[in-house]
Amino acid sequence: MTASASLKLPVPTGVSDRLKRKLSRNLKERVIESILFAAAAFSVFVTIAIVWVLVKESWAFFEHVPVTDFLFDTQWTPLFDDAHYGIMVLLSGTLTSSGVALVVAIPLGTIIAIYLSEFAGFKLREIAKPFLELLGGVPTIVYGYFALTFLTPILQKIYPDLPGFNLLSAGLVMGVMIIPYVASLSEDAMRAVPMSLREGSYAMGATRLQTALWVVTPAATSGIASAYILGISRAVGETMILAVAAGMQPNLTFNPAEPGATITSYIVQVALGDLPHGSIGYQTIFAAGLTLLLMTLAFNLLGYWLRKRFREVY
Amino acid sequence: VKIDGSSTVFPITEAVAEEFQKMKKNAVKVTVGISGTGGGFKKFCRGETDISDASRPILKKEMEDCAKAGIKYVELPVAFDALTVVINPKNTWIKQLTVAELKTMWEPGAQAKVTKWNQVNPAWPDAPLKLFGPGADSGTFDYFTEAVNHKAKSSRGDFTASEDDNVLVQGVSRDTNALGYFGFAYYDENKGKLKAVPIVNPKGKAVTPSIEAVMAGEYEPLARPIFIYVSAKSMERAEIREFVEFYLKQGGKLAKEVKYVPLADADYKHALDNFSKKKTGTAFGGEAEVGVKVADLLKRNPKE
Amino acid sequence: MLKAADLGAIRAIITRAKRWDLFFAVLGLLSLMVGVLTFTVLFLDMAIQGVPRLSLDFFTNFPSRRAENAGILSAWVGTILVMLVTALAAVPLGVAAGVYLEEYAPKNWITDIIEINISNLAGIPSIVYGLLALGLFVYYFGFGQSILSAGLTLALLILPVIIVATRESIRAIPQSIHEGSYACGATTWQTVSDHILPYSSAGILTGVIIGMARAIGETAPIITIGALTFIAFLPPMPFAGDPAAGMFEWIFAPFTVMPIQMFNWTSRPEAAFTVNAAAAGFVLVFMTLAMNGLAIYLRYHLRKNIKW
Amino acid sequence: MQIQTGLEAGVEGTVLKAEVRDLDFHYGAFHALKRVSMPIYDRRVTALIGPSGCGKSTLLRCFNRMHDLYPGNRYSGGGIVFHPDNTNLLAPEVDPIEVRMRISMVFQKPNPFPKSIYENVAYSLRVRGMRNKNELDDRVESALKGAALWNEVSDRLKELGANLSGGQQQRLCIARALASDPEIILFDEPTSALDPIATASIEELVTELKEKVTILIVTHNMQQAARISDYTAYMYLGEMVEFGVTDQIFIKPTKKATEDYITGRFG
Amino acid sequence: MQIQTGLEAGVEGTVLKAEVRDLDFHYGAFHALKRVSMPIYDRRVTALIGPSGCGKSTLLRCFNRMHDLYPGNRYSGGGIVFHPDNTNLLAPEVDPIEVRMRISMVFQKPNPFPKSIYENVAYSLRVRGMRNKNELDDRVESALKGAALWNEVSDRLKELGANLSGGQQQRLCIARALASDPEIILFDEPTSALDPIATASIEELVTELKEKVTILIVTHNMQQAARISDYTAYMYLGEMVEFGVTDQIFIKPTKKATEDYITGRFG
Ligand SMILES: Nc1ncnc2c1ncn2[C@@H]1O[C@H](COP(=O)(O)OP(=O)(O)OP(=O)(O)O)[C@@H](O)[C@H]1O
Ligand SMILES: Nc1ncnc2c1ncn2[C@@H]1O[C@H](COP(=O)(O)OP(=O)(O)OP(=O)(O)O)[C@@H](O)[C@H]1O
Ligand SMILES: [Mg+2]
Ligand SMILES: [Mg+2]
Repeated sequence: MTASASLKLPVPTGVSDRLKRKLSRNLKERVIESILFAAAAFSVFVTIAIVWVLVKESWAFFEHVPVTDFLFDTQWTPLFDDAHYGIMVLLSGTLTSSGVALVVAIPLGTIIAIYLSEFAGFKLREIAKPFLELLGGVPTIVYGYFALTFLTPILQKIYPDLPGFNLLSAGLVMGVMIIPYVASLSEDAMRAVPMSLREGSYAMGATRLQTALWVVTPAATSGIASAYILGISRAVGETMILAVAAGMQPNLTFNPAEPGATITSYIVQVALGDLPHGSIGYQTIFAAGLTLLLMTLAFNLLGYWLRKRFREVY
Repeated sequence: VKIDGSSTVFPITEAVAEEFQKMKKNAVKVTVGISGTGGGFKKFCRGETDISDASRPILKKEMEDCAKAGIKYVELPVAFDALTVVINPKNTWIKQLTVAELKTMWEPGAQAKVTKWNQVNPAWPDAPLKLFGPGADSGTFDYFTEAVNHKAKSSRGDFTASEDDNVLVQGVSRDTNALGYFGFAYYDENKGKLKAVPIVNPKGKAVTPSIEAVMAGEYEPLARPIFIYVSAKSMERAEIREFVEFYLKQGGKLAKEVKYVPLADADYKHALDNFSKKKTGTAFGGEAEVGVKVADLLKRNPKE
Repeated sequence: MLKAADLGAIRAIITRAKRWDLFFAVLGLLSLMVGVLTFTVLFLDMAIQGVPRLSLDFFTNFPSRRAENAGILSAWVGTILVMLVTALAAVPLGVAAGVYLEEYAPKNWITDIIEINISNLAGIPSIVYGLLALGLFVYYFGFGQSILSAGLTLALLILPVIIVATRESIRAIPQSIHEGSYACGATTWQTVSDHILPYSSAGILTGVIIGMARAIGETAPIITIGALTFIAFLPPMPFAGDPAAGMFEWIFAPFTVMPIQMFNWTSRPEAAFTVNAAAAGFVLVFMTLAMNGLAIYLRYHLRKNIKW
Repeated sequence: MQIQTGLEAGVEGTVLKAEVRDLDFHYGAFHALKRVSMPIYDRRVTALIGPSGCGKSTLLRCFNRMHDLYPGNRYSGGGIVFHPDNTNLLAPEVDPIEVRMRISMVFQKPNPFPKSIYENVAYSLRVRGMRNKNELDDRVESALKGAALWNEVSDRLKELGANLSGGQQQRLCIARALASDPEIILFDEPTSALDPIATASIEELVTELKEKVTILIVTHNMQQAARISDYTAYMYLGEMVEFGVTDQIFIKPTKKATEDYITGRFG
Repeated sequence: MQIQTGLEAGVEGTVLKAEVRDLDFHYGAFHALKRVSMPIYDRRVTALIGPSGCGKSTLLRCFNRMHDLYPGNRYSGGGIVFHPDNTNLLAPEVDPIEVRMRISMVFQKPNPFPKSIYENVAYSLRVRGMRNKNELDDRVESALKGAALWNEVSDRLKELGANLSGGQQQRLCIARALASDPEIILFDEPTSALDPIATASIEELVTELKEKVTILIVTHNMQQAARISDYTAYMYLGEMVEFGVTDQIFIKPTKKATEDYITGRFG
């Protein structure tokens, strides 16, 4: 047989038995794949269930309260005789406390991440990271009392006009609680930046800080952005610290030195309270929950978009 | 025995449950939850619990739910909660308060207007007025607003609210210009940090809250009865009957132990009587009332 | 070629740049200290208050109206059982989802939705899970206020953490190992079960523990589904008691957990209960600490045998 | 492509094991193999050479359907005819797993599984469902012997494969590939991560193996190709430039491009 | 090592830029360089060849103190004397940053920063504290011209460096290295990740660059070494086997080991 002759032949179309697909094996693989797919798709089911529960209950609420009132009223007194349903009030509390928390968590978290990934030695990093993660594992109610009975008095010494309940001290403690999320994830993202980029920078005569700020951080942007988004979601969703230390006083303010109520603290408050279920007052928690969900959804979509936009290019 | 409901009633029910289990040598299992009065009634009217703790009478909406599910119940007062108005110990200018003065401070119209002590009474200093109170979702709030502003849930909104009365204690004890109200037990435990304000009762006498004063019916109008509701269906079970009877017999003593004000002995007897006669329904008709005497309540003919 | 003057200028620039380096190193250490110190203060504060209260009785007593008699027996047993359910539900589900996304998922819009959705779930506030669980588990499925409902609620909460941890540790397995396995003629499932899962187990376990450490301290969602606060008996042991309990009867039993017990105690008027709360908090943080310690231990020792 | 005319003379007595026929391959939109054709002779060593990025690995990985693992890869024309089955390996009805069981592969960087030495070799038997302990033991031993590793590891079979030296690891991977009695073994630059001494031992092994099995090897190192292969194919930019008996390709290539590459004028 | 005697003859008119003297280097306990000595001549291309793992990269990376970045690495004897300063680059009191500012490096895989093309090149200037926009513009332009990239990118300076093709990226990295007027540029297998056409352009560039700057290049590809270098050093197992004028090394090496390697008998 000569090569040149055989090569002119077309490719055969028959398939020998030994090479044919095996039905039993294929079936087993398919079944396993379907099971695994179901597990992955379950998360979608959870989301749908959450939306369903929230929308169903909020629906009844919005039949009584026009959406415009909900969005634009400047008072939140749903349980009072003279009821107002301005979610802005709770939103302002949520945004202010989250703002304070992020002012703490983002710079500190980022600095810690840079420090651990670019400056610290291996030992320190391996000790510090789990230690930081502990901060994320402390029950939040413990933080709440810490803010109220430890931090607030200290702040009052510096700033005597500060009320005993305020968004500031709750926000600060919340910030410390969120540090590990920001720091740990950002650090992971930075360490994922290939050494070759760092070597490139050092080879130009850059210092550690220059390398960290000008090369590593930009290269890890998308990972750092995810860390921030998660931090923001955590801040917006935090409940017990605010319920304990922020005063639960619906207050349309962006001044952290005032007491305020947030969406989450309002929800636990009412969930534990003496209101009859099914009343409008009770349904407010679902409307508030829906607002919260939409907010975190927006943040996460933003995060997704950022990740796509700034996908690591190394 | 499944019990759920108000956190205000919880300490008494817990104490009773503890003693009852001890007496029964753990043969009967009792659980007590704190879903709040509303949460408690929700479960109660779905038939999930045997007894509901309530810091306020059952409301219309809840009565309908119960009726729909065919749940009948016996309403039993078990103790008093004396709402205590407290101020900071460094506050020297207040010796007593009238309901009218409280109203000036707390009425909805005061919001953002009455912000200084001297706006309530010119004799008082020109110092900021800082108010503390329970959250608008609580029975305590409902009762206080009803008693002071004569309309439940009608209150100014710019005060510091907390579900957790210890948080309020913290707040008032740290601020000379603060005034707040909450259950008597919290005051009693924190006497060193707070000062209770004597309230001028409808008869014109300033009364300092105390167990004796409440029992004597003098601390008005801020003493409120608290209740348990027992499902009629559950009453068919012997252990429930035994538990409730135990509650009404020992409840007074235990209530005192956890710093609540017991009812008069006669009232417990009367309640026990109502219970054994299965007098179902509420004496209130779905609305809160202020200043009714427990003895009167027990005499009323409950409606369903 | 550099002249001496140039060299001097460069040296000046280097000195300046190095000063910033030093400044940042100090700043980094200080920032780290903020976190570490907060934790230390918090922990010491709780320890000073709570540790004197710790005694064997504290662990073996049920809650009581008398602070000095009150203990956390039902709470810690409840916590452990709830965590057990959480782990049993979340681990298989999370690992399966992670494996699917890494090893099977085609690149299409369904996968995209699932991915966005998972990162989204990680950001949903825990209280919203509580609302979901109340509607879904407690009422719709009729599990009631049971260990099962609580365990499943927390399982949902930590599911994204486990999925992400699974995916990360699978990604840490070099592609060459995948290819090596396929080149031997292994099917996808054989590759997953013989290689992917064993080699990523350390990472998955770490993720599970970190997730559990978070779940163990959660208060808000458990409150909304209605955990009990006074419960002076333990869930039925399988096959024990009279009449004998079923194997799984305990999962439908009422329960309380540590954070709820703490929450209840902190809101009691008597100061002695605050001490109890601190003691319970100490135990809880200690449990978290122990879990994190375990995670670190596993990270080091399970990975010892895995080299590529 | 033109098959070198001198070829037939050199291949008397050889049998075709496989033929690449007009093969096209796409990575997404990138056309990586362009109508590639070449024969693979039974129990001979065929070397694929060419500058980096010319498609050597791509072609090699078509043989065991490795490209199926990644989305977007397309066998877009032609095929690989496998003998004696006379079946196109790339046909969709063909089970890639069956293909991989009959065509083993050894990678550029040794990639032992993080399992024991024994389990590494036994793995390709286990996926075939072999469970019998004695049979496994026998097959593992003979595979390790075939890979010239038995003497070095017979007393430490329980140790991790990763604890071996680089050259030993690569021989372990060869043993793994041998264990299941494959008909073809593919090597993708098997020595480029190894030191010269380990390289020499692998080369020797390849030369021995061709007694029993057909070998297709990608290499960057022309000296290596010259030393160990019977046939050599020169590829450039996804095309097969020249195929022929190794000695002829290195001494008297027909194409100018091949000559330039081989003499180092470029590449 | 012995400096080849024929050397002096070939280097009339050349000036020493640096000398490696009895250099020892350890990765932890592993002795990677063993008393290595060699001269580096000013404005000449010196190639380092040798089989994989022989220590070429290790030696190269000593020149800009890259090893300082990782713990456990030790310059354990001897040094590199830099002229005309006549200082030992490896002395602890010498600031590695200063060394790196004067000795640039181009890596095996192009590693542009995740920044614009302009910023990539400007980086080494910014690190030197240059802030003046006009001056930066000028220097970036001339560096890009020096790297033969200006024509291709002058209208897309704001684009990401990663959007360029592999060969362009590598030239970008060369431009980056050039921008700060280094005295020596180190190349570590700069073309091994590139296709032949890109490789040719880089080689051409290196040949042009030596007019202005001293070049030290590691390569696996002996043809490449032969094509572009003036001097060649052959290393084996951490030792310097032979150093000499490239033509001589390739035509008439003094050592049998070198000859074996170059003729492909091994490696
Ligand atoms: N996964 C992929 N996706 C897209 N293009 C690819 C992929 N893998 C390889 N290529 C491209 O296909 C071409 C051939 O690659 P291949 O890896 O086959 O080259 P090679 O000859 O093996 O080179 P080397 O000697 O560097 O290994 C190259 O241009 C490469 O960039
Ligand atoms: N970071 C390191 N730690 C320990 N050993 C190392 C390290 N880097 C390299 N080595 C070892 O040092 C020796 C020399 O490595 P080097 O990278 O210098 O070789 P090379 O000649 O550049 O090889 P190649 O041509 O493969 O790049 C090798 O044996 C290598 O295994
Ligand atoms: Mg290749
Ligand atoms: Mg190298």
